[in-house]
Amino acid sequence: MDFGLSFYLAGAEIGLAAAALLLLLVTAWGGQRAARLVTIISVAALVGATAFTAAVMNNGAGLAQTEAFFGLYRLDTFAGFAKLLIYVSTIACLIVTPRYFERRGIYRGEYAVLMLFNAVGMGMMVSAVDLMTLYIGLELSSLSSYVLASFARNDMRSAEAGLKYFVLGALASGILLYGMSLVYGFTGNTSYAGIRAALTGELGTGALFGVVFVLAGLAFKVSAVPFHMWTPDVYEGAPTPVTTFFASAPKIAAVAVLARMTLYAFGEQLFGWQQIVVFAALASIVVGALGAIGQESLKRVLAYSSINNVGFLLIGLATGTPAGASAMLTYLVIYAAMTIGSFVALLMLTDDDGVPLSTFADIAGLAGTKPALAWCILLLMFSLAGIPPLFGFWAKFVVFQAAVQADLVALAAIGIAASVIGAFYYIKFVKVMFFDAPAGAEATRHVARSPAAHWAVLVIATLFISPLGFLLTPWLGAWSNQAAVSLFTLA
Amino acid sequence: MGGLPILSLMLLVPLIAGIACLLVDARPARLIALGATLINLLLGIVLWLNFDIGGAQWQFQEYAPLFAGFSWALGVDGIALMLIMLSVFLMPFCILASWEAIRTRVGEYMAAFLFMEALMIGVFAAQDIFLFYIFFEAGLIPMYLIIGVWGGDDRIYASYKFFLYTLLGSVLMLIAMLWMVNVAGTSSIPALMEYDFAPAAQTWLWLAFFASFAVKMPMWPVHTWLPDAHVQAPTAGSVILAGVLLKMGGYGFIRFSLPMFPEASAQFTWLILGLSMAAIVITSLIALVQHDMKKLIAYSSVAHMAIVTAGLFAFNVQGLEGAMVMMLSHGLVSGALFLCVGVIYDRLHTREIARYGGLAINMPAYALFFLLFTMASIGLPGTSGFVAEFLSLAGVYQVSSWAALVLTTGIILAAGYMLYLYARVAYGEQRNADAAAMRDLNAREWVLLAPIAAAVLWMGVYPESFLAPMRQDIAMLEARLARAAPAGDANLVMGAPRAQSANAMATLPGAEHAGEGAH
Amino acid sequence: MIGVEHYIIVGTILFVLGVLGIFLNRKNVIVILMAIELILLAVNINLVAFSAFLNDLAGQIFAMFVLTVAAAEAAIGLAILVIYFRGRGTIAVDDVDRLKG
Amino acid sequence: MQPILLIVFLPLLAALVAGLPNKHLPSVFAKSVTTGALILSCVLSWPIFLGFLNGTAQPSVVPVAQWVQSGTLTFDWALRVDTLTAVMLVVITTVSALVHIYSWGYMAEDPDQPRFFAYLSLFTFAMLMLVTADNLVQMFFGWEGVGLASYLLIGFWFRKPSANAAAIKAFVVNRVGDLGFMLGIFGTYLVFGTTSLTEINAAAAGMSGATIGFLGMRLQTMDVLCILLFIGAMGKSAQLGLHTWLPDAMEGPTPVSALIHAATMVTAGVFMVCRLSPMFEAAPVALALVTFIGAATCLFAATVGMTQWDIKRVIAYSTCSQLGYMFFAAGVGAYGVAMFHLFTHAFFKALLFLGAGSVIHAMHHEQDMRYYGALRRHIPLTFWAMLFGTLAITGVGIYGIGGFAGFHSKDAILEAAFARGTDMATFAFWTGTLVALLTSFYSWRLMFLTFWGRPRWSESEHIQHAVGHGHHSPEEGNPPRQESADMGSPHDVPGPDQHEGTAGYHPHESPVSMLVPLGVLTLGAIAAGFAFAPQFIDGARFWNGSIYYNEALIHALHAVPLPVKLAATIAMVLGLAFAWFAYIRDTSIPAKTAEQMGPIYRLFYNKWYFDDLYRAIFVRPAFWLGRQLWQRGDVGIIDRFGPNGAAWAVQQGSFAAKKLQNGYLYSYALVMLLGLVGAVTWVLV
Amino acid sequence: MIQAIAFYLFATIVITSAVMVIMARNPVHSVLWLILAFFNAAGLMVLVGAEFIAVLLVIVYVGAVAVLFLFVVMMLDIDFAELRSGFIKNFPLGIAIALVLLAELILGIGAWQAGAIDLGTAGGATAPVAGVSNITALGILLYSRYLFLFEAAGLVLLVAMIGAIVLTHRKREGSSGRQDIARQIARRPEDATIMRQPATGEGVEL
Repeated sequence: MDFGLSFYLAGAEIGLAAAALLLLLVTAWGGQRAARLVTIISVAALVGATAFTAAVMNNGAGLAQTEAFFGLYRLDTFAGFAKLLIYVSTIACLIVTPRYFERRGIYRGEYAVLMLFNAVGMGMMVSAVDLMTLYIGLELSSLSSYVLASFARNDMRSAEAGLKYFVLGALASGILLYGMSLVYGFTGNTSYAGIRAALTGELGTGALFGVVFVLAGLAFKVSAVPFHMWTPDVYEGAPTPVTTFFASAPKIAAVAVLARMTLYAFGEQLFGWQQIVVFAALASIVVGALGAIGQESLKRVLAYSSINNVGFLLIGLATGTPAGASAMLTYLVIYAAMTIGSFVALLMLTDDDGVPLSTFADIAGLAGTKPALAWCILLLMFSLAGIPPLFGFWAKFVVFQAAVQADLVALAAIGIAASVIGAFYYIKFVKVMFFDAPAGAEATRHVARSPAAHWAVLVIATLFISPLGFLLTPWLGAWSNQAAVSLFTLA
Repeated sequence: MGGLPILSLMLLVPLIAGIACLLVDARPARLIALGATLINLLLGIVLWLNFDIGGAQWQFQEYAPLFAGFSWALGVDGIALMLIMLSVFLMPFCILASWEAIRTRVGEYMAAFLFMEALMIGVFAAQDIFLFYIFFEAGLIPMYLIIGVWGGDDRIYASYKFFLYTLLGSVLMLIAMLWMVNVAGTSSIPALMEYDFAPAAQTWLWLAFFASFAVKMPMWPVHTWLPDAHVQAPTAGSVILAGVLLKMGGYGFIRFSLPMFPEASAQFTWLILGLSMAAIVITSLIALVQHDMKKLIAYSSVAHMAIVTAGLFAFNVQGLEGAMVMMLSHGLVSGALFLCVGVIYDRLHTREIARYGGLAINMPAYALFFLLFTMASIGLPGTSGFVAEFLSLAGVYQVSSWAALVLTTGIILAAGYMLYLYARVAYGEQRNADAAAMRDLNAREWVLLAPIAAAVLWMGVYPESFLAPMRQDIAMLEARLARAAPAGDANLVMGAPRAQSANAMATLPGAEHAGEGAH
Repeated sequence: MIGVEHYIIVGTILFVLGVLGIFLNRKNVIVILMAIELILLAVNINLVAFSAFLNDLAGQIFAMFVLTVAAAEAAIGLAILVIYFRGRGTIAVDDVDRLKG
Repeated sequence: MQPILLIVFLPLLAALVAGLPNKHLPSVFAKSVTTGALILSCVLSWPIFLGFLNGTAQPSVVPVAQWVQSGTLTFDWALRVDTLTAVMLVVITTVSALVHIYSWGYMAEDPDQPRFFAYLSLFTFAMLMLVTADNLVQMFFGWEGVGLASYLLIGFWFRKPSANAAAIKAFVVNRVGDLGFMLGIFGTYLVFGTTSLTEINAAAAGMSGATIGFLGMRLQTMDVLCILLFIGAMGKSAQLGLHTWLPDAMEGPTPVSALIHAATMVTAGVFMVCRLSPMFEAAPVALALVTFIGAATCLFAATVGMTQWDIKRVIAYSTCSQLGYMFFAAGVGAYGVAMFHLFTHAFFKALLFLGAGSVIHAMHHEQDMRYYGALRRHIPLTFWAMLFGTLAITGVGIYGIGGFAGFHSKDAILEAAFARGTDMATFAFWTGTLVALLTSFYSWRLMFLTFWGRPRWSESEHIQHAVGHGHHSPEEGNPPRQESADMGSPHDVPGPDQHEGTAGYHPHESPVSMLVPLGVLTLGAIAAGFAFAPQFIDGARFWNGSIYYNEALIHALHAVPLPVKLAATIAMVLGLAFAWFAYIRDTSIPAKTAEQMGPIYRLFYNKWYFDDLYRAIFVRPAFWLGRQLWQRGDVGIIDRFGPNGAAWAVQQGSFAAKKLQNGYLYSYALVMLLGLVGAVTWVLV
Repeated sequence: MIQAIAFYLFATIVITSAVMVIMARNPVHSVLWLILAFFNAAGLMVLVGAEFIAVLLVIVYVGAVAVLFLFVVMMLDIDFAELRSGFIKNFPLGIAIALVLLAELILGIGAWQAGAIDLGTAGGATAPVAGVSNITALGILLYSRYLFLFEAAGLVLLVAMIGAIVLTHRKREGSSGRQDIARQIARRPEDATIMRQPATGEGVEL
């Protein structure tokens, strides 16, 4: 075992962990005053990790060895792809954070440190090719997420969100672990390669149960129906920057883990899990859409929207083909942009006192008062609804294309028909902002000026999902394809 | 055209102008919009003039591969050319119609229309099936905004209904397209038009496309979004909705359903004819009892579109050409009728028929135009509507005399509701002082109505201008359909001719000449 | 001889009891946390049993990590519980229902 | 430049030039332009007609422009001139020119004269397009064009609701006929592969044995086509069933009634049947139908005409009735005779209408004959004109010597019907003879009521109005029809008169512009019969193949027994006698008769309840159905269960989703467990 | 034989204790039942030869986690009278589903067929080294093969620590016990006291 290579491959995680430890010290000494500094350095660390990963990926073609630590860890194109996405999302989430907490006087350096640890955990997850690596990474990420969810500890909603997230998350980990124990027992392996090798041919019920439990545990992490119940409550209760984060990076990591688990570790047992994923996909689309309708809280709508989107992601996964995986990754990228963009827009919707405009009634007639913001939200919403020519359409398009190519026409048809229900609440944003007159006293609620960081993130996200995004499709498609292929061609 | 990418240019001009409109004030926005639409009209005329009738099927082709089996493929045949012309012809009128009527958020309004124009041209010019879908669907966004932001009192319901109805119709089509491209291995529309799908698959594909186009047309019974959308939309919105958007459904049938799935089309002819028959009777009767001018015209649109669908599924040249002419004619006529409604709506701000009356007294010029378009709408010979109706129905008759009979009752009912409308608006005593005080057309309104009137008459008297570019394409389509075309119910059986005329009187002197008639 | 299935049955029963403990309890969140510990215990029994019968130490290593994480989880869980109690003055499960719909 | 081009397009040009500036130019401009154009057309038409009369002219077709070419279905704009066209040309242009001239006087006070004259010219253009058509579609163009002009002219006084209603009715009822016509054209194209009249007529005989599927039935091809086309003719020519619009069309100004609803447009149906006579000759069932409908209309309209009070309505029903004659003439194969009656009828019916217009003009727009009387001395020129018209329509003449126009044509029709000898023809003959009696009766009734007896003017509201007296309600239950109430009166209003019944009113003879046309038409009514009878009836060479000429029938026609030849004359005399008894000798007879024959009288008086019937089975149900389909169908079913239903279902789903998301940890855990158990069960099973 | 008796003893007690953990009305009792369950689980582990894990279980769980629980239970000062262990309204459904799950698991895993359970085959890379004690064997693996995860597990604990502190630590507001000598010395009686001479019948406004 060449530890040098292993450390090189895990360089991003190691570097981030080191930065986090260092910043922990800075926080301990600097206290609250150092919070901004810590955030900035954290962002720098993440940028470094991004650059490092990109660099490794760049010469990844010549990289003969991608396995590290005795086959516990792997940095292939897939992992790199996911990590880049995770890091970029985390950066975006981190730079829009300080303002929110500072207005409440509760900003602390630990926030950034926890985000870094979270990033380390997510990096481990997507690189995991062993159940134990997966578990440790997952818990590292989850535990910091629990804390982040309750970070506004004086806000009862935040605390409740943390509590719910924790209890259900722990239950889900329990289910996942139980499944892992069964898989371990019935395959004799914790490494994916070993599991894949053992799970060939007719499968005993014990191993099958293991697979089901593992899927259930991971379904919780991606908030697929029926393991989605925590999502709306936690997303609503958690501080908005944290919600932004939850809806992006950890979800990306969880989807990546799910993909590697199903497509590689359980890859020989496609028919064992395909039906379950198909069900979860359709259920997520429908329940996500139904749940969002009738909500008054903007955050809750977006929470349901993320459930809805997971359904489409899972359609890509359900194909079990490289094309499907590639489509899913493409979707993931676009989803990340859309969801970060829309949550940041939400974050920008605060009045001068820092009180968020949290309901539809609050943003009535926004197009008149804040046209730029309103147009950005409009584009984001139509994109989420998958209406061409916005880039969100492309995401759905590739996913359904993959489904059709994999002969899952019925799935695609039902899925896309159900997406129309989703369009209902996305266009409600547009309706409220553009068609409605500002209602009564709320009309006078002035929307505060947003910091440049918010604008930057919002504009980048909006440009990305605008029709201009189509210009990126050649690269996006190529990368997704490479990543998907690497997923299927593990040594 | 010397390699000038004229189609892309036609897409680009309104797009850029639209973005510009978003950034400027009301007045410059109006001017930019008018300028851009006029430039596009000019480009359209250049396109038409350079179109080689009888030449290659696809002309002005542009091709740039993009990604993942997707390509920027544009090109027109005669059918697309005519519909593009319709779009660019109507757009300046839409801008002009909104010149004074729209006072809030003018820049955004003009931008929405310009985007709309780009998308419409894109729909008709796209040669890649996915590109077509993108343009087809994207039109929902500006139209949703146009209805929702600048619409009437009940605009929310109407805009939602419009958006979700048409979206639901379209999404299944996307799945069908994906499947087709997967099977055929190409996303090029011309190539797919040549591809023979297995008949069993055609059935499902056809139904998926039908779901989309039937809603877009709209066919009974999925038409109910249309009256609401029309009533609530601003005048120009109604014009573009009736003038061009509805044509996308017909264009879809003629471009996709018929050539790509001939067997399935033949199989479902009874469905189309049945729905068309139901539509024409039911919506005409409904139009008869409307109190709202726009709603009445909207229902009449449904009836007219039924003639289009019936004509298309007649599987013969007359039916197809009639349907195409009907689309062009209805685009002009219903657009003009909505403009006519807009003219008086701008003055009195009501669409209630009962509020008007006797307009022929104080607005004779208006009454004349209104009369002309009314007559065109009911298919008076000499106007475009007649050529359209006549050819379509002549085509349908060859397939089914029942269908022709029922569809032809449309000419009676249309006369009933349109003349009833006209009589209530333009004739009779002046019932309200404010209506009686309305001034006749101003210069801007003359500019709006006169060119359309000229076009309507031109199309009625010399439709060859419009038929000629399409002739070859229709002929090719008919040739492709020939293998599946359903047999007509006429089934003429020749018998031995009778020896004598009916009134021949052989027993009388001079009978030897009787049988010859007067020859 | 006690076969592996005996251990697995014990583990399974413990697991189900743990799950039951989570959703049967409506008065006290702490008991829920304890139920989670039961689930993890069940997993550990499984892992150790499999490890022994597979003659493979990976299971035991895994069990160690599970123990570690369980401890960390307990700490975080209790911390969240504490701040929740500070704010609301109750840890009754029935009262954790501000977020819904 | 072919004269036919000028003949046809001058009126169009005139209509545009006169109509488009509307009131921006003085009305005399419009009047001069249109009248001038029509006179020119008329002058150009006669030589063509005379050319055919001499046998010097040959049929020709002048192509104008391409119209439609769609696959094998092609039809172009072209002007066809043959004998049949030439006959129609002179009828149309002559009557139209005269009506234009007449309207100078009649419409002198109307503010909308440019519009009126433009419409008239437009009508003339459309009618000329109809008769010069070389193919069925152009004929349909003219067909619909005259319909449009008719619509516009009936609704000329558009402020009146009744005028609007009548205009719409005329258009819509005609459209019912057009439905048949269009289907007929489609079928003809389907069968013959062309719409060219020449080709169709040439090929018709060969198709006589063919059968065709139609509406699921298998029928004789030519019968189907001809019946469909004949339905079109029925609409335009106001034949029984589709006649209801014609009496109402009298809402239009009287010159319009004369031109459109008597002399020209309504005869288009007859023209069409004659034009397509080779086709009809291949369709025996259709011909029988034509004969029957013609005879039935003939009788029906006459019965109604006997009971009406409105002078224009009487003439309108009379028109209807005369058209019936023409149709059954055509139906028995005597197309030349039908055309002859069309020709003579144009003169005397136009004369009657214009005369009636003159009377109405004189009586200050009173149209109810009950308020006329004794006008003989007041408006003598009109009286004489009307008298000659009546003599013509009733067919006064002496066998072997000659008579007024109607004598020649009507007798020929009856003789043809008798000579044809089939059951249907015989029925037509007897009906026709009876109707000759009725015609005589109602025509003389009109004359006697109007020109003889004592003045009954004082009861007329119009006249009361004119002389400035207070209003008296017109007779209950029969309100007189009103022409434009806002038209100014040309009459001086003298002081109260001593004569009872006149209410001090002095009818004035019409101006010269109105009397000249009357004079010209009087000449026609007197002379058109004997002048042209030989050519029209016996002129196989004259017709020169433009219609199916049944020489055998013509021979038989001349050979009918003497009683048959005298039948019409006898009937006429009887009718005159009855009228004289009832309206001169004992004026109480009509009321008594009406009382005694109550139900029949009411049936006739109420026009056989056709209007009520149609209102009950078509108009009201259409509106009712429309409302039902809208409120119950579109709104109540489609929207309710469609979009709104879907929205409701989604809403319910959303409620359910919200309810599920109840905020309780244990519920969430339970759902997760359910999912888990579900998945486990799924893989286990 | 002894092994079997021991197994059944431990198993019974573990399960009984687990039942009591979730059924006990008093959370303190629950914690105590939990401790009992852990002890007996440790016993089970000893039976299969995983002594180190067994010891770890006792040390970590009983020594740290259970005590932490007890600590929190006591600290939160909960009104135990009120905290009855009530059950949710769809209790029967929950029980039924849990039983179904249990039955399925036991059936499915095939554990009812004693001895017939079909375990996988271990890869061998992590097989215990012959003749080395359990703890040594684990140690060898942990510090070589699983070094990365071992370190990462440390991070997990660190995160837990940070989290617990971030969430629960609060600065005492106001007089948080810090002594300001200078201020204390500078304080004078006249700053601290006010003389008032209220009229009879009127109170003092403080």
